[in-house]
Amino acid sequence: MTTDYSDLTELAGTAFVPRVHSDRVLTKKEFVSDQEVRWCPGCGDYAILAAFQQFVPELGIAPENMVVVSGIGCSSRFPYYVDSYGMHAIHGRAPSLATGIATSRPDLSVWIMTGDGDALAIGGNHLIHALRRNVNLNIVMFNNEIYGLTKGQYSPTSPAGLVTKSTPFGSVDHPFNPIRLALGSDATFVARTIASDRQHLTATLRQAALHRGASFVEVLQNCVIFNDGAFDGLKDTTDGARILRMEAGQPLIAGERCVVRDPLHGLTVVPTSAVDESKILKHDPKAHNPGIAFALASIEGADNRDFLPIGVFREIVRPAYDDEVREQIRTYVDAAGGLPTDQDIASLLAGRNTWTVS
Amino acid sequence: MTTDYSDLTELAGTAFVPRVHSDRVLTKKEFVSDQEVRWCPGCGDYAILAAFQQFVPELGIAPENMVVVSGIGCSSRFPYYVDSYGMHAIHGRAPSLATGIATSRPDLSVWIMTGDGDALAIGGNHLIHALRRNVNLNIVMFNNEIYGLTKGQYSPTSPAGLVTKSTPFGSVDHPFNPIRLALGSDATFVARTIASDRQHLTATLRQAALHRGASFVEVLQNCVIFNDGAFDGLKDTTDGARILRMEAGQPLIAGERCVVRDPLHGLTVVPTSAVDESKILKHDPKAHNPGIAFALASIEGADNRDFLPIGVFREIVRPAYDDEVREQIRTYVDAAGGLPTDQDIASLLAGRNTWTVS
Amino acid sequence: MTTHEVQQVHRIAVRFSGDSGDGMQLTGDRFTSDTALFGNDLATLPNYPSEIRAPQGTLAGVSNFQLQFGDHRIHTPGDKPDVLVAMNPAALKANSKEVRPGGHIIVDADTFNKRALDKLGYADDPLTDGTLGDFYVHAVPMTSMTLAALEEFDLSKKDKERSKNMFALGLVSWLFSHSLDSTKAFLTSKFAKKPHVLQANVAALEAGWTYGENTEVFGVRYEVAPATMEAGVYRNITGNTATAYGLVMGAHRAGLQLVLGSYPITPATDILHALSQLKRYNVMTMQMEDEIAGIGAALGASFAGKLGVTTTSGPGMCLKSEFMGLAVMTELPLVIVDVQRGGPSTGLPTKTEQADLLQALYGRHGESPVAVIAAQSPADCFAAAYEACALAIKYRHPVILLTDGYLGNGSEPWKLPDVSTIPAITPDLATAHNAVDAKGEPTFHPYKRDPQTLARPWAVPGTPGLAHRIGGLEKADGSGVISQDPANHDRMTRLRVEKVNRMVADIPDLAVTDPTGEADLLILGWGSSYGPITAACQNLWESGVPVAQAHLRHLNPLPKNTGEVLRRFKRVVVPEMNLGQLSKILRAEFLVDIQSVTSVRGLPFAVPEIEDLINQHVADLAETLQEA
Amino acid sequence: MTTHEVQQVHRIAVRFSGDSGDGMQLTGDRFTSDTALFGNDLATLPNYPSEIRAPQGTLAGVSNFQLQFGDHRIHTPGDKPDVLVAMNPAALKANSKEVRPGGHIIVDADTFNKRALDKLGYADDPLTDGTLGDFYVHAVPMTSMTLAALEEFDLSKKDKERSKNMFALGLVSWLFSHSLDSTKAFLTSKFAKKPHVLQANVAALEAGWTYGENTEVFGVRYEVAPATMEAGVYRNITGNTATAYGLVMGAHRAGLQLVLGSYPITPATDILHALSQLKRYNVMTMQMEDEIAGIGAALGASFAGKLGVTTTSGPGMCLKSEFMGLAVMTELPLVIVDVQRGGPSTGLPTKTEQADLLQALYGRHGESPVAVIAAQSPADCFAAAYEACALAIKYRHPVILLTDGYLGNGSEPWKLPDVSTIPAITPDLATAHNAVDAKGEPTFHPYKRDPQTLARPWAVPGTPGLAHRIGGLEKADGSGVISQDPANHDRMTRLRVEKVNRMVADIPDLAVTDPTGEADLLILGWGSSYGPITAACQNLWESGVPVAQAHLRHLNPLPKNTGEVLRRFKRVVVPEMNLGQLSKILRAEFLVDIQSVTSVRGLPFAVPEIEDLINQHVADLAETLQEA
Ligand SMILES: Cc1ncc(C[n+]2csc(CCOP(=O)(O)OP(=O)(O)O)c2C)c(N)n1
Ligand SMILES: Cc1ncc(C[n+]2csc(CCOP(=O)(O)OP(=O)(O)O)c2C)c(N)n1
Ligand code: SF4
Ligand code: SF4
Ligand SMILES: [Mg+2]
Ligand SMILES: [Mg+2]
Repeated sequence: MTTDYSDLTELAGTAFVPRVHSDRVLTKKEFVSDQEVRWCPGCGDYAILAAFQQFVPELGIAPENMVVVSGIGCSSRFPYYVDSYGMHAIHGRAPSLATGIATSRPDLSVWIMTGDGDALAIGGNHLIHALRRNVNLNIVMFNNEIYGLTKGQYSPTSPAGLVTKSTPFGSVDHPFNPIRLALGSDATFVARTIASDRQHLTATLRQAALHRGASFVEVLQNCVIFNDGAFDGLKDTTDGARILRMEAGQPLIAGERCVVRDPLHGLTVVPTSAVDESKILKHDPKAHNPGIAFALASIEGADNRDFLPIGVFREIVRPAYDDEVREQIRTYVDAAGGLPTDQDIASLLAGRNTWTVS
Repeated sequence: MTTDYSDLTELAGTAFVPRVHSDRVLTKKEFVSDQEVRWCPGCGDYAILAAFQQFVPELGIAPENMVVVSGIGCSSRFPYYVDSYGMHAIHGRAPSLATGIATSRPDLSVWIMTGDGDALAIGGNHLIHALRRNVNLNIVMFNNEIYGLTKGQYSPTSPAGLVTKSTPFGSVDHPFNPIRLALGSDATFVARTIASDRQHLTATLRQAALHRGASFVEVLQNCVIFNDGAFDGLKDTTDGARILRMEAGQPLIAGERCVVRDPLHGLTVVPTSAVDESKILKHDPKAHNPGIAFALASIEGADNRDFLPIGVFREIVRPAYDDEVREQIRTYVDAAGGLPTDQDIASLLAGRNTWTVS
Repeated sequence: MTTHEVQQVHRIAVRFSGDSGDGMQLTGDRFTSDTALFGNDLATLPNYPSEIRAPQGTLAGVSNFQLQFGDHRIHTPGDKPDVLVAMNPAALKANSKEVRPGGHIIVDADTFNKRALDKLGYADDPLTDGTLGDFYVHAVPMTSMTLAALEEFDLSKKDKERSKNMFALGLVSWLFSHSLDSTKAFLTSKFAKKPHVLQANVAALEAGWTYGENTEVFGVRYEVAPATMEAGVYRNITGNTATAYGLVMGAHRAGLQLVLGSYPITPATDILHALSQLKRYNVMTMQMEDEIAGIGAALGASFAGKLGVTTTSGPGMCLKSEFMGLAVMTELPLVIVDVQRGGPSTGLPTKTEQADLLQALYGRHGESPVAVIAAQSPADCFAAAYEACALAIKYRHPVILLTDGYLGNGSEPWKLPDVSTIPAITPDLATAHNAVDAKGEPTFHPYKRDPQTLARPWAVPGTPGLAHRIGGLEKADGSGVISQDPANHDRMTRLRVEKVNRMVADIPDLAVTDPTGEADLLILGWGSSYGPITAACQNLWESGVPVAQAHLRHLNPLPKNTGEVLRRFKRVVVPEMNLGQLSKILRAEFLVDIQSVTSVRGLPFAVPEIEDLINQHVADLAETLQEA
Repeated sequence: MTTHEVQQVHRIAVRFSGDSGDGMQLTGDRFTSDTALFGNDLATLPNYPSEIRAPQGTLAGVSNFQLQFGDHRIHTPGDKPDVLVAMNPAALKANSKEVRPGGHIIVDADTFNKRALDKLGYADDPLTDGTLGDFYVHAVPMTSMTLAALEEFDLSKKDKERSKNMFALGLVSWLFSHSLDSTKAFLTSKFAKKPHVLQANVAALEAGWTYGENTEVFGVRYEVAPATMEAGVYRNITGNTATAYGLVMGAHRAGLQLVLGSYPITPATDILHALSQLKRYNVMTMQMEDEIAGIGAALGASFAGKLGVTTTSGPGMCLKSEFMGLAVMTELPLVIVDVQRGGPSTGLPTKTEQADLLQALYGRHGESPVAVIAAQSPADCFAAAYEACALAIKYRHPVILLTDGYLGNGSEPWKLPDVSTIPAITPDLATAHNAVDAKGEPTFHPYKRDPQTLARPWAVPGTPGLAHRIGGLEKADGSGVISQDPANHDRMTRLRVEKVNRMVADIPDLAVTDPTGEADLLILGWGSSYGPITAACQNLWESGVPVAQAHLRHLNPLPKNTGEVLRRFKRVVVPEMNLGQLSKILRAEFLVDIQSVTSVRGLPFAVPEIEDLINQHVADLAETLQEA
């Protein structure tokens, strides 16, 4: 999965974060805290942590210029394990904290580590607003389709019918598709990856980090205790690849199946052998209209994991909220010749109508 | 705008609501309360109230079987004016109340009247969850792209750049497109209409009422005081119709322009004269894949109102949450031979391990 | 087979401890059931870490289950256990200091390898370095004996090892002369579909029993005679289950559907779990997107004529506070259950505390009175929850039920009530006009109050002629139309408070127990401190210590004789698991110089702590009197 | 031209009243400016309906602006206005009962037509039916005179009519001998781009003035001499603007960027509006999606090393409560401004109340102490906001600033402070290691406290070597790692409280004013009741009534001499616009039998109300003493 970003944006996600001196070689170790990792043995969260700590040194920024923010959940314990600044906040509210951090501090690389419950149940509103505003944040959502920390209740991504402690007769909730929700929020970077595919996971996190604005990455993650095997269905079976790896500019083919346009439904899945290669849709995450990305997220088989697209659905350039907020301030501060002096404050306090008593 | 619903769903939105006796003729007056309407003269809310009160008698249900729930905002004063049961609740939370009402009482027609701030700012999370669950509710969102009641701050639908009391130098927030957000939440009925077009408004409300599950209707509504003329741009100008009226089965044409498929962007807008009529996309709100609806909501010109689609974007059948919740209970109650007796309760309390002290 | 002396004892506290994955909660539950079936009185407390499964063999991952059982009324799960079962060195390290000197420590010897000990920073093997000299240490190779017992089974080594908790249970059952029958029956039903696992567990269980029977490791077995308890049918019940059942009872008695809107949160989630099972009982549960939506759905259901209930813990109480204000304003029945945990913020989510009292009373903007009830023991949660429903329905008002992690997760035997004697609750839904309008036409006034209770009529959607609108804006008394009239607001503000105060008519006076009849000292508690306070008082009463005990169940309104009771004593001491919240209320209300004793450790008070406290105050009072 | 007697008076209260669309707020603002520029002391209060623009001519749509001005210190906007300007019959009906008997009522006679009167249920024309016999009624055909004055202008009739408020202003200006200059200057700048509108407004203004000058309608003109005020430069300021500026001042003095996270809500929104203007002052404002996100963004900014602030009113306080708990736990500076309004729930959103005090103190789960400060007058909001910033930064702790609708919207003259004398605030960000780890290596302990203040170090992201993680789980004192240790939790819980208590070192003692030197009665207030209480006391002191006054600015911690002050008096009376919230706190803390006097009408206390109260208590005390 390689993409050329040169044309995409002048500003990388970490554009204003100081780079370490060129002869300092950052290592994974510098991003590992002294806290013992406390997830269940076999939990998918370990792979995400490892991939993250492995790749971030590449960004060339010192750990102290990184902030990892989370809510509450197994996944949300992530900040403790990264030797950066971090905040393990309250349930669902990480995006609001992160908006405050990122908007007031362009010199930090800000990450939100969150779960399907944290991000989509209690935190759904903050998530969609952070995405529409396009705050310069990297949001990594560990989707295990369950509430792990509270010991196994269904989540907003659990499939209908799932038997959990709070749905002993099967859930009747239709789940969110996080990709569709993110697209519906006008997110500028939307991707899906899988914790068990280290390479794809790493590549996706890297792309997210490079994106300026809010990047949303759904990571399918197995909870061995309360929803074990949720993604086992994705493992290839005799009927061919179930995972569609989308790569920009490449035709959308997964094993025996591929994606073509369809007059009725927009897109459809057909046997690769049945169509001319030129008819196979080429993936374009930068398309102006997000309709095709949405159609891909909704493609036949995607919701029951018979045919699941992974990779970057959408990646477009739109001014980041925080850049614009700061720019407005900078304009007026600069115009006035710099930060206010006591004198300036005094004239603010005085306003336009004063009188003197002597 | 006529659509045949016979094939769409066996259950209408009001399926379990008692009908008035066939010789009782319901009138608008029965849905008008004794409270004086307190919106600013010229406010678009009047038109919505009038259209609503005019059309609901058609449903054949008595006012006492209707509940109108709202949050806070100018728009949210709506319940006071309808002589049904009503709750003018707290800001943003109407969907949660309505979920409790609709799920526990299939014999009521439940309406949420809300504003762009109420529904999309503070209430965003409840909205998207009500939509994904597909609770049998009618959600009518008055979109004036401003916070009216609090006297004019920008809202999550205000266009970027809007100068308001809280954005004296212009807003830097990218707004939600409510249709995309609703589609991203997997809503089963998504429509847009305009308060100033009484006929279209009425027809859309009617369709929403007939839909079983959550129906989401965005109504563009002018706030004469704080955002006057927000929709003036839609008025036809010399360059032809700016409003695309979508009707199921009909080609998507607005004046000189029409919608065709486009290999790069999914859909595109071209001069009607430049294409063969057969190439013009026909509207299909029931399409399995919501990609085209999403593309339509995102079509070139839609976000700057140069070419705004109105009508029903999507209307599909999916079991309603409340029906399924009740069904699970009914199944077990029926299997046990009816509601619990004292005896049944006693055996519940006893559980499986008791001992006797004598 | 060796013969063992059987020693009769009055009460015993046992603590099972192991890794989160060792199945200690299940082991404890099973042992509890056996004990209960045998007829002992008992109390239990699970205590687990906030991680789901912290790394194996670490202190952070230790999960405990303690129970105390006896031949008389038992009020707490015990402080210092007489027997500790430690499945690994971490469990030993975490708990050994708390064992009663002279008690038994049973460990799985197989887990005491160098690696495990190093991980915990043990320089020497604690089993042999003499540091456990105060205890009888039994190093039993549980893992290897379990594996040996299951040699024939076609299971992986890992799976076999998972049965070692049953070995431990078998051994402890033998030690206390318990039969294995009920556990076998339990396993049979639990693993009905996995006969392999069933057989392995039973084999391990028996191996543990046999080990006790055949070895000389224990010089003695213990027997605790059945307690003399009131005649009746009993079961063991946790506070959270009892709360769930109390709510079901309340709704059933009122003839209303119970509708729960909730969002999972420790330690309240088990109530949601329990109620989710009860479809057959017409219970509707909605797991909502957050706590706000949880109470919203519940209040919506109440508006629709159901009994709306929401359950949560501290952080959720914060989120629900705005909606509680709406419930106060709309005067609808609503029950809010707060299973308190250690705070502030996320705090100590799996620990207990009683620090949400002031929040329950005052945690909303404006003058927003809510009734507050607190349960005092696990089984008592049933009655408290039922009462919360009854008051909420009768007075059309939100009622907060406070329990806590200790009550919610703890258990005790419960004498089953005779359902037929539980009093009716009459929702008394409005069906007719109750006023005339300006034109003299009959009309409906949603805020026309009952003169006795001040409750407003509850007119449910679907009722012809009574359509009306309510909401969060101040309403005119009577007609219920929006009113900005200053005098009306003042009146309504006072009426809402007065309505809650009128509930005093339905609540009993505060009872004082003073067997010595000569106490100058009153020890007053509320909520879950009932257990340790009662145990301490009973111990001291036996030796004639002059102390009186009273316990508040109703925090708002307070029983009408509260002031009189407080003033009757020379000294009033209020121990609380917070920084003195009840004290503050009582001091403000009655200007009595309450002595506040506080402990905020995430743990219940220990009985000896309370005993010492009482002894000190009694001595001090005696001295003061002498001086005077 | 007629000559008019000019009468000197000491103070005057004027109320402008009209439809929401009549521009009464602007009229009042302008008249206030003139009055202030003239040198009178004054206080103002707008009072408008919660609808944006209720139907014309209805009682619900009436919008008021009242000001009182005088030649001496003015503490309230006045109770019974001496002059009422009523732009229509609804305004007359809503207000006439409150005018001081013998006062002037000026109405727009043109609006008193049958249709308008019918709508309000007037049987007869109140201008002529004798019901206004107690007043001097001036029926001025303002609409027609305005139209006449603008005859030449090329504007629609509707537009011309909109200038009638300027006619009214001109007339009232004449009545009080005010020059029109400043209003003309204001109009010139406001309508710089609309010369038409400017000229029309000026013409209407002058027409009103001329009407007064030329007619005999008023027998007399009034003059209120300038007040003797401390020398200095003054401006008029509302509480909300003063709050905004106080926050700016605090951040500026600390050398930190001010970052506001907020969500609009009446009556707090104006603070957001004011701060949004201040980009040039490096103020960052984020209007977030709700109140939760508002405080979240602010707390995030604080974590990032800025001064995070959030502003709201009651319902928003509910929503922010969970995040406040996180701020308490993470011990970060944060200022929370609550502009209180009538509650509970949506309540009376545009009215005032001081009923969020207990919520501010206790409205969170667990033991969650927060510092609480209350401003006492509109201009005082500046100092109070500044102080909130200073305490928050120094102690690394959330501070709640309580103001209310009366303060926020009301205004008074403010003597501009000498900015250079405002004390520095030193955020003292951590830059270096402060501890050694187990291996003896230097390390950073985020919870290692300053021994004096108990504040923890504030290490900001970007600082090398100090990277650390904080959050809502209980942390070990010092190292800040997650800790479930019971003793640590108890210790941290008490430390958080103690840290807030230590703020007492930075706050002045409670001052008592007792000019008679012989008062047995103390009247104690907090927050915005300062105005009416002070006015009442000053009136009574003039006639030698023995009453002492004290006013609490700091509600948590309380000044260290509070108990001593309370005990010094035979009787302490606390009037509050709630049901006795401060009384409750003081009673609990000091066991003093505070007399609570409460009023929950959405309105400030009236001065005579407080005077009566004092007189009664003084009389009662005298009697009791005599009897004794
Ligand atoms: C306000 C609040 N409500 C509820 C909780 C309880 N809670 C903690 S984590 C969680 C769900 C976690 O699910 P998810 O985000 O999917 O994380 P996972 O554990 O699965 O990684 C819940 C309900 C809480 N801590 N705070
Ligand atoms: C918890 C809470 N926060 C804020 C408010 C203030 N408030 C009331 S309505 C509103 C926005 C209304 O906007 P919208 O929903 O678009 O309604 P409109 O008035 O434009 O119809 C706000 C911010 C409130 N009442 N409650
Ligand atoms: S409960 Fe599930 S998600 Fe949580 S740590 Fe264990 S395996 Fe991972
Ligand atoms: S402020 Fe705007 S939205 Fe509100 S009533 Fe007036 S015109 Fe309508
Ligand atoms: Mg999860
Ligand atoms: Mg709006």
